[in-house]
Amino acid sequence: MRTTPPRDDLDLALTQSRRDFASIGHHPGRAYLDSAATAQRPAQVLDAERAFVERDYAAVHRGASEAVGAATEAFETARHKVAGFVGAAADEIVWTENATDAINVVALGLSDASTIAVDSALALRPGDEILVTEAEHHANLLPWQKLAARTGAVLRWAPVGPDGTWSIDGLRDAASDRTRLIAFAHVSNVTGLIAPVADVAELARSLGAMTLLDACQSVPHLPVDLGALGVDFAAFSGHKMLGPTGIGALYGRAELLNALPPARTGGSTITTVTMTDAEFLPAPQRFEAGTQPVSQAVGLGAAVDYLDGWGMDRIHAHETELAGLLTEAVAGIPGVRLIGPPPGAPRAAIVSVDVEGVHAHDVGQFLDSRGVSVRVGHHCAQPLHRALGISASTRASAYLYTTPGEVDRFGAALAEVRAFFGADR
Amino acid sequence: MRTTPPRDDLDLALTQSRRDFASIGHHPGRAYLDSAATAQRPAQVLDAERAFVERDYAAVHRGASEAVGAATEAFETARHKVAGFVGAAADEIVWTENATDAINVVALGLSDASTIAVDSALALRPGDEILVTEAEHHANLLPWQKLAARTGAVLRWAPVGPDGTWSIDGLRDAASDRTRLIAFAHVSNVTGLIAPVADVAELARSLGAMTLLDACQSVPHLPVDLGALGVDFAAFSGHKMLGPTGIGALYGRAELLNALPPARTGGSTITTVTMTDAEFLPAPQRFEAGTQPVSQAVGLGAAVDYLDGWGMDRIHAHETELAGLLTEAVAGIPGVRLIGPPPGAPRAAIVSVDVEGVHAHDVGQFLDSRGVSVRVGHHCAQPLHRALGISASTRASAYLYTTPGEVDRFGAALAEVRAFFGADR
Amino acid sequence: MSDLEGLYQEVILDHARRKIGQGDAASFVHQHTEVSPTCGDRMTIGVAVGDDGTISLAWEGQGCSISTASASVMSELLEGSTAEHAHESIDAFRSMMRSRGAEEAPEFLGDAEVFQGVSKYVMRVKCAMLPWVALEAALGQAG
Amino acid sequence: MSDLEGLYQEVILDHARRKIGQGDAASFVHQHTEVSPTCGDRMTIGVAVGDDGTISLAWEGQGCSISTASASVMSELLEGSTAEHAHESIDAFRSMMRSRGAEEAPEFLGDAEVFQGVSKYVMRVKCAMLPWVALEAALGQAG
Ligand SMILES: Cc1ncc(COP(=O)(O)O)c(C=O)c1O
Ligand SMILES: Cc1ncc(COP(=O)(O)O)c(C=O)c1O
Repeated sequence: MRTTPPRDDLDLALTQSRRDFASIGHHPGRAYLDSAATAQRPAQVLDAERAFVERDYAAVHRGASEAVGAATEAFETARHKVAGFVGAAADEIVWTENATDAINVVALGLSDASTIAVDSALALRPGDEILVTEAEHHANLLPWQKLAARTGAVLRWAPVGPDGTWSIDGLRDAASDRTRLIAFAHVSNVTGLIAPVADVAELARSLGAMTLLDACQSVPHLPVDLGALGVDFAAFSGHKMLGPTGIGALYGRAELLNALPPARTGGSTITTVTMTDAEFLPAPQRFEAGTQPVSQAVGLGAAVDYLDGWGMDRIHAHETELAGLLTEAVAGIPGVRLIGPPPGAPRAAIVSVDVEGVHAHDVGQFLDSRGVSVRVGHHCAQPLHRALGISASTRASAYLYTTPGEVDRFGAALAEVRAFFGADR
Repeated sequence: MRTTPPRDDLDLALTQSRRDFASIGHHPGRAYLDSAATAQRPAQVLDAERAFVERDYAAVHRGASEAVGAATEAFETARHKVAGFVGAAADEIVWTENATDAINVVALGLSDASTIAVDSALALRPGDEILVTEAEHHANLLPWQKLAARTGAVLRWAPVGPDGTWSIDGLRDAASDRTRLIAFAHVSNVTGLIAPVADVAELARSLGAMTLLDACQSVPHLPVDLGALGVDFAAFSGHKMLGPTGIGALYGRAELLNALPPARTGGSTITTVTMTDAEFLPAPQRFEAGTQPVSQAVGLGAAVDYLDGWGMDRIHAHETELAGLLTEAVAGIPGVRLIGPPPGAPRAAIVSVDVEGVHAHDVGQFLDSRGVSVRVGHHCAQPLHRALGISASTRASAYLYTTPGEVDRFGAALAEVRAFFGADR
Repeated sequence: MSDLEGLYQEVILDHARRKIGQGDAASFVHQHTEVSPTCGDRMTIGVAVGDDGTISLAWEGQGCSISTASASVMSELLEGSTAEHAHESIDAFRSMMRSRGAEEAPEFLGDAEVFQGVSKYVMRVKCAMLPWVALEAALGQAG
Repeated sequence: MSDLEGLYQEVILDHARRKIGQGDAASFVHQHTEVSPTCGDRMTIGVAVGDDGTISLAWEGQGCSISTASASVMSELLEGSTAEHAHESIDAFRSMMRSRGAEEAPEFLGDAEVFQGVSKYVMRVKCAMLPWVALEAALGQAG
């Protein structure tokens, strides 16, 4: 079904890091191929968070005690680490609940800039356009639908082709001189497509539009330098990069963040408050309302240390090979259609398929019974699936701890699915 | 300076639970009197979260694999526990980033209900009134200022008296037949005042107004039955009740939650999405956009088990005694002014003071040097402090692990402050 | 019997193919569409209540083998029964599906008893419930 | 010397009482108000640059002993100096305050050297910086 893979090139040291992940050891019979949904956490991350909670935990940025000082320092050190990891300055990183929240901070901020702010340069006017692609995750679509509804702006999109990918030409065709913002995923969570970020950033510049990069599937897997990419905003999540749930980050160019009104308000965001009015601190504090995910930030800092320890280049090379194995494994199976770039083309280690005659839920259930844990459903990308003429698909995704053997098991089990459900007759 | 306290009544078993809190053991010379800002986490909470991450962690409510099933179950079990803890049904509890976020979910939802929803019964019209008190935490003030700005509604408030407390009469005077919402703290984080919730709920009913209870300082410390209290919405935070940072909860009556538009949108909140439109799930899912604080929910569930293990009645009785010791300790010191209800009056174990001639930062620093960790500043309540004629105060607050000896040390150190800074001359 | 075969019993795979009751739901007086949030599948149930209090129904939509088989089994079981009996059956089915394999089906659920195996798979319970929930809502309209 | 006495050195407590330079900041051409977010304290610095390039200044506002002493020390040090020297001093003071006790003050900072002890207390660094940051902004307006 598939030829012997070039396993020699795979970085086996990386997959040996499996030992750091207790959850992998806990399920020896299971191949966890759902890291694009959420990654497992290594002991180093869990230990760092726990040590912090047991030694240095206290309120952050509130009060002046020694305890507060130690906690605040740990919290801000984590911000520096994460900022450095993505090529940003520390005050360009805002903590959020998750990547979805980060995108909403921008969408809600632009709503307020358009409706209640006085003379904001960021205001959208009726007829202005927000540009996305048909392949976006709901997290990078619904907030823009709401922004459009609140401001009278119009949503436009680059369509996807029969394989589910969009092109820069398609994006250009959908753009106009009313385009104010282009929001797009760096790496698609369904097709594995890697977007031509530089081209999009240039298109945006030529139109005077802002850009927002959904970096959920790139920051954990590739070396990403947001400053060098030239995007205005970016969003990513801790839990997809070996860190805790409950924390994500918004990146924004300092000048834009400081111009964006905070739509979610509360303690620690202000300098002066009266009963009727408030003055807000500069970014990032103006957006960090209430007690922040403090120990989660420390955990995310440790995750970044862990990733840096291996090196993002190395992780990316490993996953590129796994991506090759995954597409090969899938390509040979009759009745299984590969979504996204064809075998051999660049892609992330995210491979979704449609199995002829078998619903994705049933495919997933069968794979589960063979110890292969994949994701089934629309992966929060209904418009993309609709364009492909299906409601759901089956997705396997890899991370640094994924082994070629796991990919083998996925391929072998997938090859049996149609026979089990009688779809091969 | 202070009479011998009735220590015999204090539940020493409770303070013996100190052993469960590694951070307390880690700082043997420190009295941690800042639990109103954030509480320490017992081993039981840390262990539960870690066990979950090491065994059952996976995506939640996305996909259909066995791994997803186990994680989803743990996550929803936590919701049931927290709901039961506050007298709510599970689908009346929405996870949020913190209490601040919970209040913003309501404020932003009412904004959308007023501006982009069609014919929403929850819409506020220009001239409608939002009623708060002058003692509110910024988290329960700023979101309403924004709501007012977005809708043309007007913010009204009950003023505080010379001790920083407000009265139901003051609230009644500030109310009108345009009052649409009354938002107030169950327990003030500065004065320790316990609000007459039943009276406020009745006032609201008589006006046809909604109520939102900021339960940040009550749910961790008193038995609270939100259903029985008859409020419409309530907000509280995990980190103040022995749980993790990064998680909070919004309570809302099911019927109201289902009528409230989700302002923050993304994955897992929807049934059907097209490029231009989305249909949302019922509450709580409609508000839980993106990957939730999953392991933090499990941790919070364990915190609730821990609190239930001791019993909230018992914890409350313990803290009521500590509140007495705290006010007594403070009352006898010359030049130290007690904020909030007078000694002997009901209050939570939160005691703030103004030290004549010494700035709160300096008071806190002195106490710190004596191993007493308190909170100094405006405690996110600038309007309250302004009404008291000060910019900042010094606050000591207790929890189940606080001992009478710690209160003694606080009192003894506080009595020395003015002499050190030469303010007694 | 392996886990997988406990879930996908012959009766289920068979019903998933036969699709009893699949038809023009839109032509019925009362209709309700239910959506499965994970996969986005929609199922519409149409129902009519005759003068004698018995119901006739049809369903429409795509789904996995569990939801399709469930719709088929349900149609076979409830076509021609009274609305009251339909409500009882929906309640009994829900109760079984929530039991995580602990609860046996009452006799009157007939072939629907095979879904007891599905109730152990928390993430598939919604699939099996889809047609029953839709029928409940459609019957609700009928009053 | 205890920790506390390292922080609250006699020079600091003394300046906190003497409040050199406290005055009518509002009467100066250039003014800037800086707010301390934890305690909400505001400090306004007024500054004027003479024809000879030297500055005169005054400050107004309430604060803790650290920020008050810092304003007093700063006023004593910089009243009558050139704007350029003031900028150098602000930079040197900031650098020392960020050093967490590691960096000694250059001689030209005079009494301001006592704030080296404050730099070990991360949460108080902002207090000490308050007047210097405000002066920097006010000088910025002077161009
Ligand atoms: C009364 C009150 N309301 C709201 C908050 C905000 O809580 P959080 O910071 O957890 O969002 C706090 C705590 O800071 C509080 O004490
Ligand atoms: C491309 C993409 N965007 C956004 C998200 C949302 O991330 P989160 O759920 O962590 O907010 C995801 C993951 O689900 C994703 O893959």
